[in-house]
Amino acid sequence: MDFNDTPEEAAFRAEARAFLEKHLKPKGSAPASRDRVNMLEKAKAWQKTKAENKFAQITWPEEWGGRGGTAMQNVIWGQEESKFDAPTGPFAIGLGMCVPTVIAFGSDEHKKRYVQKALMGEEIWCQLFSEPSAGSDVAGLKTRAVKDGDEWVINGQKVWTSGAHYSDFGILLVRTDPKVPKHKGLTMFIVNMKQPGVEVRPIHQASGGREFNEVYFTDVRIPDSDRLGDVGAGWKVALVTLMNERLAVGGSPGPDWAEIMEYARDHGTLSDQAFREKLADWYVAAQGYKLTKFRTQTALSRGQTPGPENSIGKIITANHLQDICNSAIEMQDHYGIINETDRMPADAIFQQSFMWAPGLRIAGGTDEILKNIIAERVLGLPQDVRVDKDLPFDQMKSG
Amino acid sequence: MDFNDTPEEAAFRAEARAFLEKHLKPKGSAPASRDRVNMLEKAKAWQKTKAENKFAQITWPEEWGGRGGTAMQNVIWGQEESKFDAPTGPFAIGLGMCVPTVIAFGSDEHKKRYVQKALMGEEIWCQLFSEPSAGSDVAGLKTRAVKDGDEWVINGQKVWTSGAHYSDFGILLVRTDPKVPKHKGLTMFIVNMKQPGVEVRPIHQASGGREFNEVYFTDVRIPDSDRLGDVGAGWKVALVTLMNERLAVGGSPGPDWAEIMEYARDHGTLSDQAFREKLADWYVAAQGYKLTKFRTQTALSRGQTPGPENSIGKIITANHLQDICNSAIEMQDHYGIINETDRMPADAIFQQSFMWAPGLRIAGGTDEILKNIIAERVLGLPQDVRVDKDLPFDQMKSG
Amino acid sequence: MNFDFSEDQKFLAGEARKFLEAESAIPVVREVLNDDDKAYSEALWKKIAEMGWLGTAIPEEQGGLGLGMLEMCVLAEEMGRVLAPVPFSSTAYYLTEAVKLAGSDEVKNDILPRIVAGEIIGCYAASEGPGHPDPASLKTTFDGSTVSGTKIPVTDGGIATHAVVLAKEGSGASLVLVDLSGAGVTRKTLSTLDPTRGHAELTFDKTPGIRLGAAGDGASLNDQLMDKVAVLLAFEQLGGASRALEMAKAYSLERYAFGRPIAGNQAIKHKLAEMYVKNEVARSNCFYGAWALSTDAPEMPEAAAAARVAASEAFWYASKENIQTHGGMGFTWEVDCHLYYRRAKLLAVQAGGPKVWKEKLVRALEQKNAA
Amino acid sequence: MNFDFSEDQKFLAGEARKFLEAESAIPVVREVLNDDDKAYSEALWKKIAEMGWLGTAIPEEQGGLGLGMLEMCVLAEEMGRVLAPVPFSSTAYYLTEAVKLAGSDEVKNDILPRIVAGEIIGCYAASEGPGHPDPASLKTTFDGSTVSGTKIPVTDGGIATHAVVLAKEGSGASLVLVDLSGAGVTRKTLSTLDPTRGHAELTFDKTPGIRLGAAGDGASLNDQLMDKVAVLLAFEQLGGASRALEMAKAYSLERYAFGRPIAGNQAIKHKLAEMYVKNEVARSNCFYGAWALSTDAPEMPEAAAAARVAASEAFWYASKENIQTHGGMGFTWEVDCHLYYRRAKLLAVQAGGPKVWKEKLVRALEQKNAA
Repeated sequence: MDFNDTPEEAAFRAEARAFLEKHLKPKGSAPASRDRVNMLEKAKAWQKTKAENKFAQITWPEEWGGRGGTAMQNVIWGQEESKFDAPTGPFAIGLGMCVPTVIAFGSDEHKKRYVQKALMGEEIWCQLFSEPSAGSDVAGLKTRAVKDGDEWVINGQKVWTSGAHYSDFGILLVRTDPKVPKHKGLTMFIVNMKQPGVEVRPIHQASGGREFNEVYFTDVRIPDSDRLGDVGAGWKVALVTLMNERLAVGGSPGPDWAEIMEYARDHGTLSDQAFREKLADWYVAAQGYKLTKFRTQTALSRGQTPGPENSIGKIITANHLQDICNSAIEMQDHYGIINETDRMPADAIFQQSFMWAPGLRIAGGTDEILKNIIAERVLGLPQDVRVDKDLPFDQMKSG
Repeated sequence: MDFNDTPEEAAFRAEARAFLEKHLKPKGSAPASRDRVNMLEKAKAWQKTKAENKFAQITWPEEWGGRGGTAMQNVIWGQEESKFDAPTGPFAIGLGMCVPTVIAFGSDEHKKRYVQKALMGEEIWCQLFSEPSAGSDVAGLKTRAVKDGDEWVINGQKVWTSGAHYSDFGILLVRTDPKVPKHKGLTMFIVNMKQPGVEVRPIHQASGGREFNEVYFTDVRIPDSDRLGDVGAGWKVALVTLMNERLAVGGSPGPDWAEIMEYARDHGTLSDQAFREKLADWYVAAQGYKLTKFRTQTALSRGQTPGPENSIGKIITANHLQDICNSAIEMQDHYGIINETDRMPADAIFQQSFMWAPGLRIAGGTDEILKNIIAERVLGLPQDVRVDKDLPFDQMKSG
Repeated sequence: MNFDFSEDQKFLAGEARKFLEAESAIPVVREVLNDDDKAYSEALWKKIAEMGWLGTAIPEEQGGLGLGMLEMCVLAEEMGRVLAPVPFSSTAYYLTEAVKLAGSDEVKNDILPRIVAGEIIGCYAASEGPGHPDPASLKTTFDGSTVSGTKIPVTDGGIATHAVVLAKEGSGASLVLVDLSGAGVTRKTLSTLDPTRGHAELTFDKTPGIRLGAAGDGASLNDQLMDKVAVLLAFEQLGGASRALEMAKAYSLERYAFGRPIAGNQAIKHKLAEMYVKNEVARSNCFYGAWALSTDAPEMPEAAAAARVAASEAFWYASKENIQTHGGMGFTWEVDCHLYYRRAKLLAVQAGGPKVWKEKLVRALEQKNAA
Repeated sequence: MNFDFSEDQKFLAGEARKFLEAESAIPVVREVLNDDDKAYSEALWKKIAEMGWLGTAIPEEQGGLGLGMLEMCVLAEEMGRVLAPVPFSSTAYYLTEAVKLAGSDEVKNDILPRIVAGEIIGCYAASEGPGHPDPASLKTTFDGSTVSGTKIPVTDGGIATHAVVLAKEGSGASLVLVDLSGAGVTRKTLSTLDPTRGHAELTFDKTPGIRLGAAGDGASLNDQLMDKVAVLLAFEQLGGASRALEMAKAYSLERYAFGRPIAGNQAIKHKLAEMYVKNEVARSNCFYGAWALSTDAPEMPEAAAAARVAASEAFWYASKENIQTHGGMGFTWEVDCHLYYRRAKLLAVQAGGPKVWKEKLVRALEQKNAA
């Protein structure tokens, strides 16, 4: 038992690190930029540089511009890149989820047209699945596609779409047949986000920010040739997309035990035994999550498929974050209500994450859905009773 | 807002108290007796004394030997009686649940035969609903009654029956028709517990004690005239029985915040801030429960029907008890594992209740069932999906 | 046994609810939320004064209605339900109770009638930085006639006409009444987690002030004042928690997933049942606090603390799990869940956070046990 | 990255599981449970000695297998799964590690081979009453050659041949090895919450003993010993917690209510998911403890504490909610749930309860941060 790289892994890590050091500054060496427009240009440039040096998609075959590397190399790359000020955000979903779906289900024309440009950072993709009335129950979505000659006409609304406003293309899941049970009437398309009828509106979040979007489709036309998979096979395609979600390799969602311990030490409340016991619990949970990822990486490093243990991640981290921020604010007492970065201890990170934490408990699967997933997929317990299982979609109750 | 009796309530309380002082010793004035046989005789004698003085069943009409009193008088009686060493246990279920069912559904002959004798403490009743495979789902019970001339022949097993070994009669819920959905095939009977074919076996509980019983029925014959309600109407009858469960009026299930606070003070751990915060939480919960009962009593005192607020009781107290006992044991560290009354602080009450608490979280409705009840009956949320709703009982899956 | 509000008090609650649902509906709250320059709803505040509510617990000789603290509790719960964006607590709890508790007759006769008339807005200025203010180590000083120092944050500090200031005087502490139109007052608006209520930093530079009570009695008076305020804030929290449960219930019944209302899932049912249990525990403890408050009972310290602890926990849980029940919708600015989440946090840390009140509670239990 | 047991260690785990499921099945546990005069299963103990397990982490020069602590962790988890009613921890963790840590060569050469041979049963005697024993205020004394005082409770104290005693020596504390066949030893059997393991009160009256390590080093040696023991006990707890989850899962799948397995209810599904999360957190922290233990890493204090805290919480939750999942059946003597509930409590308070280890953990974090 050790935490060392194998010789091969160490060599790859050194190579990755040398490349990163050549092109980027280590994290924290300069203040984070808040310039959104420039950020996009920088991200495109960085993506191009990575692609030209075969660091863009570690596990993709070389045929598609990847490195043909191992899953473990991908983890190592993620670890190293995350130590630098790398502007990767805009490409995470497109290259992580959308383009692999195009590769899996698209025609040769699709692949020629889209893959290389995405890899080189020239085009950005978004994923259009969730709808206002279809969140946990994604397959209950209502956006309609009606065939009209060689084209489909799309009407409806998507929601919580990251990066919709700067994306060039999207993969779009729509309902093509409302007369069959909900999972069976869905179809997946490639959609050009810059065409008429596509309207992107930022969502004003409860936390105040506007990182996500609503996307409205009004009589948007998509040629049948931009279909991914068969008509009615959209759910199968979507499952492949969702399975391609990258293995999370770090990136704490906000302040953790170390930050609140530092705050408590600086403000003289570290001697409070009640706080100390909570701190121990937070440490144990955070370590539990971090070390569980090491177990997953060990499986990857041994060339094995990781077990289900990684599924505990977001249930722990999201609730944890809410609890830590709440505790920090309560320790600050009345003063803790102030939400100004320049006045507050730790630049008000506890306050800001306090407002973000409720979203983290919902995004990408609510606590409740994640527990259901652990119960069903990891422990093998029965699914919930599904009253809508065999019901045609248009006879389903929807409130 | 005050905690005072109305003049009428005060007068009744004084009358009750005078009667109690005349016949019993205040609690704690003598060590509790562990003599089970004698206990039963004492209980019968006390019941007779109460009945002769119209204190046996406060709210029953005088016609049945009651006092014709108010629900609030019943609460006051319960409060006062609980301050004395009153041996009431063996009659709680019979007079609280079984005999009222006989009064509601029995024939005139039944009422003449059974009510007076029960009230006078001459005969004891038990309630026979739960079965090994029908706990939370009582209506899923399997004990069969088959008609044979003017009699029914009973075969099956009941479980968790309090007092079965000293009971003379029981009310027995059985399945008379397995071809209809489960709620519709049940019938209620009066059963003589002393007849051949009725076998009572004590259950060895996880806590070590043997307070409950299994009851086996082998070809037990019951005349059709001892049926309560129509054939197939047993579930309706059972609901009346269950609604007659007495309003809980005190009786803490074990050590509470005061006991653990006393322990902590005596052993120098009251200064631990983590303990202090837990103590505050326990106090708030215990007060919350106690004061909620005061709200219920207020409604009774005003002649109103209490709201649903009392339903929070056992969810709070059972988990609370487990948590307090666990904390007390952990404060005692390795020493806390010792389970000897003469060696341990507080006569090992924390250890003993630690083993009892898991049972309290199950008996009379599990935590999960109680939350369902609050959700459905108090908040009006939908019932769980019932896959067995319309299914004939004999086609139901039962594992 | 009479452990409930009276019919008259329940009637008042009903009337207050009708009024507030009409006059302090969410659009009124959002006007303050969305306008950084707005620290309260002036229109609502004016109407509340016209209703006479500000004089609820002020004696008739000072122009009040001469009702009692139970009526204040009833109003507090209703204000909490609708997140009323007005300086009601600052004026009718903190300032009014401080003056009633320790003001001279002259001060009472000056201040209380003007509170009733809606001419005065109060605020309470104790905090000076992170952590609960300790009367023994305050930096703000009172020299017998003027106050100097900085208080941050002060709820409603930007709009208040008068402040109750906790200041150091000699080796002790005093509660000082400061007319904020006096010399040497600087106000800076603060951004907080709850933008539906105004907050400011107040700096005093030899600002004239009148001591409430005797010199050095500040710590004890402040404790008494906090006990009273705690019960009233607990009722506001209870109102907010009750409303959050109602919102979660209503949404879970109308939101469908997998072909039926999400309210049919045990995960949601049990979550809402937990909310209900916490809310009932809070309500019962609040009632006890109200009883102690209205009767000046010796049980006041533990009753106030228990009400505060229970209500803080109930509102915290209900407000966060209300968002969770709403799913993605609950995390949008347009849906009201976050307003309750924000207010829950503000009310939890005002007048001392849960840790402060748990410690007060245990101390009270220790003293009772020792006595 | 190599954060897992090796193939050899996993093979050992598999073999151990097969052996223990055959030889230490529940009837073996219940023999000890139901017989007050039985403090352990002698037959099982003999077989375990024959398997060589007692020498797993004992060097070959003293007759052991010369494997490492990782192999001990693997065995500990398997012992925990089956609630093995033998003095394995007392002998192979406490006594063996104390002797390895601080025994002279003479002591090592005397004791360790006899442990391997199954001739010696160990025990650890520190507690003297309610609360965690503080090396600075022990009542049991060591005068350089004899021990006097009373230790209560001592796990396996009734059957042990040798005890590791924490005693006061001068102004400090020492760890003392006592041969229990020596003069002045009195043993009294104790009833405990876990009757599947024997417990006794041991009284020493000038009983000869040999100090382990230098005079007064006892507190520090005891800390080091507890860190090692904590990791091994954590693996036992992890084994118990894993088994409790398996039991809950199996029962919930076979128990029908309302026409389907209770495992289909979200209340049960989410309860078991919580168990799984806690167990995985415990497993990962235990692995880290095993790594630190096997490499003598400087991170040992926080790694041991985190493993212990996580595993105590996991076993507590799993054991109590396993009963709850079983409903009424889970509260019967015949069903095994209560055995895990009892063992969970014993393992949680042995070698210091959760509060003790949380404090150790935070102290370790403070020191690391200060360094």
